[in-house]
Amino acid sequence: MSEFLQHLVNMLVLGGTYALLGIGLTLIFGIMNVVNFTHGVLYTFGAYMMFIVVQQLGMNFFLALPVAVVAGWALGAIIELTLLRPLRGSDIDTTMLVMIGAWIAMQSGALWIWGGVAKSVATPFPEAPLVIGPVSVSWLRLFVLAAAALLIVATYLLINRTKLGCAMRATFQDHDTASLMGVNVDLIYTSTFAIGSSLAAAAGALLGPVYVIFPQMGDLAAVKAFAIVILGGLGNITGAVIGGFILALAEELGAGYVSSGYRDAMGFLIIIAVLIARPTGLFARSERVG
Amino acid sequence: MTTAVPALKVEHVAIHFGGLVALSDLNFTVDEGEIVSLIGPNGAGKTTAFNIVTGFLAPTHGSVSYRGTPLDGLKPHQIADIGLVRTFQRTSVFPNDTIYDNLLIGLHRQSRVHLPEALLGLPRARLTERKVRERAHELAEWVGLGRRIHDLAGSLSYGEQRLVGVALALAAGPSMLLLDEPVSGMNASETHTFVELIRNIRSRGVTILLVEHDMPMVMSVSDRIVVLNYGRIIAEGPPDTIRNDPAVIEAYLGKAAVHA
Amino acid sequence: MLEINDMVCGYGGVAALKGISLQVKTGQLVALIGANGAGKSTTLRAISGLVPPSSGSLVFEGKDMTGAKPPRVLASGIAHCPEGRRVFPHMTVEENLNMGAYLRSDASEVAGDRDRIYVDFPRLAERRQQAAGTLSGGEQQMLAIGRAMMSRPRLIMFDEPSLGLAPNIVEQTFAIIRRIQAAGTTVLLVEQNAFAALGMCDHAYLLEGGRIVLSGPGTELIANEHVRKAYLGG
Amino acid sequence: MKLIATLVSIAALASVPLWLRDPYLMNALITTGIFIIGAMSLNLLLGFTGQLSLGHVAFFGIGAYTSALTSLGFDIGVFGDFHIVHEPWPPIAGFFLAIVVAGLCGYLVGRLSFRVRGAYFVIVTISFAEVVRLVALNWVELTQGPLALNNIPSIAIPLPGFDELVMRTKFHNYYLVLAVAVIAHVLIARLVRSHFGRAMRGLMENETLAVSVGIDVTRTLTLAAVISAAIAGAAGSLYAHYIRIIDPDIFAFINTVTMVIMVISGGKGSLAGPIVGGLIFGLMPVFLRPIMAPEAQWIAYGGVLIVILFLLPRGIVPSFSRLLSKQRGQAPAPDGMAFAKNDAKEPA
Amino acid sequence: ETIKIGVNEPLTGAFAASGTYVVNGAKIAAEEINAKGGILGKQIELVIEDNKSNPTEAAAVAEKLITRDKVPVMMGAWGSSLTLAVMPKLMEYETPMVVETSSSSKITTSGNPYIFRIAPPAPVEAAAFRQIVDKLELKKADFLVINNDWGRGTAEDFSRMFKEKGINVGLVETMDQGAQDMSAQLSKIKGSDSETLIVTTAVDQLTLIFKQAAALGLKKKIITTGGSQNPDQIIAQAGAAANGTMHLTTFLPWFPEKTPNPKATEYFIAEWKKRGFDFAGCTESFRGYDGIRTAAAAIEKAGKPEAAAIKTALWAIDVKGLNGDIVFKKSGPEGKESGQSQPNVYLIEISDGKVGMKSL
Ligand SMILES: Nc1ncnc2c1ncn2[C@@H]1O[C@H](COP(=O)(O)OP(=O)(O)OP(=O)(O)O)[C@@H](O)[C@H]1O
Ligand SMILES: Nc1ncnc2c1ncn2[C@@H]1O[C@H](COP(=O)(O)OP(=O)(O)OP(=O)(O)O)[C@@H](O)[C@H]1O
Ligand SMILES: [Mg+2]
Ligand SMILES: [Mg+2]
Repeated sequence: MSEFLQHLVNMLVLGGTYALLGIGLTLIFGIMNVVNFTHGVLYTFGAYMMFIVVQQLGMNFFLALPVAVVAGWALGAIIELTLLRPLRGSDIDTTMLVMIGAWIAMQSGALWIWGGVAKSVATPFPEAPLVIGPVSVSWLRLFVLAAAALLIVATYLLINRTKLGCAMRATFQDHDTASLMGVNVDLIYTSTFAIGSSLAAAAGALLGPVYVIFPQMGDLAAVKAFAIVILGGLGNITGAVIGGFILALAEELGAGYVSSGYRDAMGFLIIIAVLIARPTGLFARSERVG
Repeated sequence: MTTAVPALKVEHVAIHFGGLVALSDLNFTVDEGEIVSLIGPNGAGKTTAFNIVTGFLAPTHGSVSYRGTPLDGLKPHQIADIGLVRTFQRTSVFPNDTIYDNLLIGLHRQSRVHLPEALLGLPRARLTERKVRERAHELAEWVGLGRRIHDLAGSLSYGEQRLVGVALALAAGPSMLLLDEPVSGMNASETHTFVELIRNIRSRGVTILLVEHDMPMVMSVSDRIVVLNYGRIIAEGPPDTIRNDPAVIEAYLGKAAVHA
Repeated sequence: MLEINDMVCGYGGVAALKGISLQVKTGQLVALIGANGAGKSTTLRAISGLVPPSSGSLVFEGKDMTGAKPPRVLASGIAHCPEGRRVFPHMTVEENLNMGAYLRSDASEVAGDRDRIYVDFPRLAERRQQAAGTLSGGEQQMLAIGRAMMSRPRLIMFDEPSLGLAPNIVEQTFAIIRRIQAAGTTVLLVEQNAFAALGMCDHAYLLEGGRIVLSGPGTELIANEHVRKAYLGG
Repeated sequence: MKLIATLVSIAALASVPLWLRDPYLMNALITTGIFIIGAMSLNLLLGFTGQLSLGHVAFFGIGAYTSALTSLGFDIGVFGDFHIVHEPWPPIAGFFLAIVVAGLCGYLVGRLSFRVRGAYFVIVTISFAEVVRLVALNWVELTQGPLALNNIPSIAIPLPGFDELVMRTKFHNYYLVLAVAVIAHVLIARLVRSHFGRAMRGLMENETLAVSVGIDVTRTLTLAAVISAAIAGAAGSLYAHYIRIIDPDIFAFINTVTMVIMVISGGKGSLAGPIVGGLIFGLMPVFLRPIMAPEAQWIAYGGVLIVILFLLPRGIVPSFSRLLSKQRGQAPAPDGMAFAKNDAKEPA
Repeated sequence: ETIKIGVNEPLTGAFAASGTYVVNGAKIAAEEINAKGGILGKQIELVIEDNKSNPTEAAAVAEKLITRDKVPVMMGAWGSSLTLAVMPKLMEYETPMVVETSSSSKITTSGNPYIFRIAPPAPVEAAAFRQIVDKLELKKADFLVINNDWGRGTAEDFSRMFKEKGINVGLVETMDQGAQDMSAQLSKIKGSDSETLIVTTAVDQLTLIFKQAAALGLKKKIITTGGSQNPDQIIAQAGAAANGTMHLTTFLPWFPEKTPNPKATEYFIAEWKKRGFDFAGCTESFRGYDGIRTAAAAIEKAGKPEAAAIKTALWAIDVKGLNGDIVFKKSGPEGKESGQSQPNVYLIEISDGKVGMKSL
């Protein structure tokens, strides 16, 4: 029983980080329809930003977080302006491949700059965990969970409650018509990609200190993010959050009660099962024919 | 002209989307060789009825049969195989292919050969290929797009794409054709030509179910009209009766249309 | 108010408009008719900036708008209700209408205008929270018309507004168009229902193969032999 | 015209071992050739049905494992004492079994693709590949897991009347790969030019419409998936018998990405696309290796990829053939923007 | 005119960090040898190629080194699957290779006479551990190992040895090579009744495991194996969470005086620091240093830079390596034996953020 409780708590903490990974990608993949292979790199970038700002420049941990987020935002904007804008209107596979190219190049760039040896970031949180009965959890992870929740809510409100969010959705549903409504679609493209990127960087900045930081750290994160976004249904923020927790639950229980070798397999099997039952994710958009 | 053998039978069909009842207890038949129009206000459920007949939606209640075969549970392509082919209210083409290739895709049912024949390029496969290619040219000429046959369908104007849509449906070789607002986006003269086209198709023995808001056209071409409102039939009969039905005028035609 | 001079434009090298000149005077209702593929929609797209002209000029209220992007065109007072509905499929009816007022910041008046549209098209009022993509064709058309009116333009362009509408709604839509004209909005109308369009317009242009071949008051065009034959079906 | 070009290219490729004496380059050509066969099979799915399989390496790997296990034999226990024992078979049998088994897996995934499309299909395929990888990793008794299967024998072709021809040298393997590639190419070409191919295109562009003219989605997609997977399986078998060791890393995502790069850069939906893209991106590392630092090689690789797509967004082959047809004065195919794009996928 | 030695290591991809360490160690060895006048009167030249952490590339690199650069002997290729992929090429071109890191027992047992390994495979490590295990008073141990040949091999060989020693074996959990979150496995282990946890994986995952174990309040004796732990990095990154952990290592850069060849160790560490590398990297890089010195010694003994002669000479060398005498013993099927040397194994303990020899 106490083991089960511990698994549940782990699931909550892990699910929060998965959800955070998912929402940034929902913006870019779900709403913009760009198969964004640079998402993992931006996650890595956010983590290295923390490393630089905290370990090398000696700044305060809490100040470093916004710095990493802003840097991610800027890098995202640059990627959109230089790589995606010239290919506007090309099909999704072409932009996907450009993103693959950028992923390969940027990841190797990180290896070149920082080397392959993992880095870590010191945090102001106590090392001793919070212990409640049979369950313990680290303070740092609780902080990450809280920060993730905050970012998720903010993103949700941005997309669903603001005019900018409305314009974003409109632009990617029909970009000509959106421009007829007076939307500056160029600006929307850049800012959506930048916001999605800054969320990825935020995830990296928060999780980098939890784990360790190395050039390929984003790969696994990106695969999980893609899975989460799809699990929840494209472009659906609530879906991405729930998808994140479902994946975390599948992995925890898979590792805990089936076999740790098949831990990730459990996650993927859940995804296959969900998609067979609901081919457009948990929160499908309503569609019609004719 | 009509042989009074029911081809399509729609019995007690109902469907709802969430709380919204789109069709309730719909009953009508279309006889072999007949032209029947389904009209009614926007959102009355006409396209939804098409979707149910052609297998794109499963009704909550009721059943549909064609020439005695129940269509329940059949997939859209199986229904097309039986000979029921539809067009779409929205323009619907294969945008990145030429008109010619569009029609070749449409001719799928006529071009079927076995996989090994196709892979080995056997004579029967070649002969079939030649035949469908000829047919594609014929069809393009027929809808008046012969000159543009090598243009991408996606680059055509709205009205031209609608013509391609009809040609595609014909390519599938239907015994019954369901047309969803075929002349929307055409002017009166083009509509006129199109009416001739429909009569022509019918004279080859194809049964037609038509959804259209162009009243002059509907009145001139239909043998019978079924009127829907809020998912129910409110009137049914020959054009002259419908034209003067007060309920239809109230719900649908409006005052001006009485003169049409 | 709007003046186009010798406008040429096209898609990927093929000219769809081969030198078009037309004028729309303030307060007028001007109709544009022509066969499928004549270039009517392209003309409207060129005005609203969706397709850039390769030559020619466009002047609106004395300002040169040649080559302006759609948001600037809209901001200067021209709204475009595009062909084929083009509603935002995954947004609700209400959100679609709000998008029409994207450039406006007077929230309370926007709400008022929206209610006005719900009164005009009660069908939409019943469907406020439905995803626009699941509306029926005619319902989407109503939404597109309403959405275009939400920006309170000084010139509004309709591309085949009657498309897919039931006869009584067509009637009502034309009444609305006349009403907004009467309220001072200039209208540029593309219609396949040439009879109706010519009957209600102040001035009309006939397009064929990317060129204007005839222009004059609506009544004059109705009487024209060629127009009768080719466009009015009689 | 096209036929002559094809024959000339094949003759040119066939002559390579006769004059190329550099084993390192030969090795690169052979491994590239194997990946090109994989890319060709991916192109059948991506380019002609529009379904992007980002788990395509699963079929490749399944082919490799099937072939390796057939020729090495195995002994697995089921239900306690009961054992399934397989004695080694000739590798050529493994090759054909690889095709069959991969094809069967293609059938499974194809049936799935009947339900999911687009991005959802992408994730199902990634998940499938991951699950297969994890099975290969954890089912140690059968696959040796991470301990790898090594000492895989070379393919030997029995020649009636002679001894068998053992494909041990690069010379042999080159022709073996070339022959399989040509057969795969011809099969795919015939398929996509038949009405099956048109049905695939129809589904790719506008599924609702395609279905309404009588095209059977499940059958068409399953057929494409089976043939595609079978060809990928053949490529995997060639890989196993050439490299002679496989471990679960064969399922690595980067291997799929390599195939995707080959297909899209060369031009998806064009028969020559994966070959051209494959030769460029398969051989580029060989030429980059001597001139720059390892990290820089990857940066250059990614950079070249981006530049090619900037210049030729449709991929190399389609962009050039467009250029050619323009020069010959044919009307260029305009971009279907306007309403067309809206109609393809979105609801009414 | 130089004598070439091929180096086939992962410099990009998943194993980039380790491969780079090994290459740096190799460079120190080459410079040292050259500074002393080289071998056979010639300077040696390392031809270093990146195998991209990818078996196909590792085989291609071997092909290039042998046929283009004409190296008579190679060192490589770090990971077991990389090395296994290279092995057919060694047979094809009859060129020997010194295997500096890979631990899979298959490498020396599958009948490839061109393989000479200086790294200890799991059975060797288990045998070394056997000598001291009694003093640790273990009763029941769980395993958490990386899911590859190395981790699985370790779990197998150590379990066998434990059972022989009457120590119970509890859970055997695995983790994927790239996995970052091991909380699920650790939670399960936390709930078991073992008092000891044996962990086998690379340094990054060890760091994560210690941190996550601390966060879960897991209080067990943790012993790591494999010799790639890099304790300094662990101390730097895991902080207090590393205290009390024990590690089986093959090299003792902290206590040069306790190594078999103190002078060489001191020299190596001095060079390493001089080049500005992280001290933490020593525990991996020394393998590259030893590997190149082994190859050089064989060339010297052979008297000519030719593959066949070097292969024969490798059987006859006796090099004082940083972690013991490098002498190859026969391993694998008769007539086709590979060479395997037996390095020393030590147990160290981290306490108060410092590395100490475990006093037994
Ligand atoms: N998938 C769906 N989800 C929700 N509501 C739907 C869906 N499909 C149709 N409806 C609703 O059902 C009603 C009937 O729609 P349908 O398209 O059949 O109308 P129609 O008679 O064809 O109208 P029109 O003449 O405007 O084309 C409409 O009110 C529409 O909003
Ligand atoms: N996106 C496009 N790409 C290429 N050519 C196009 C595109 N859109 C329209 N065209 C071409 O431009 C010409 C004019 O088209 P336009 O849409 O303006 O016609 P229209 O008069 O509005 O016709 P309709 O009444 O059918 O809507 C047509 O020949 C059409 O084929
Ligand atoms: Mg309808
Ligand atoms: Mg038009």
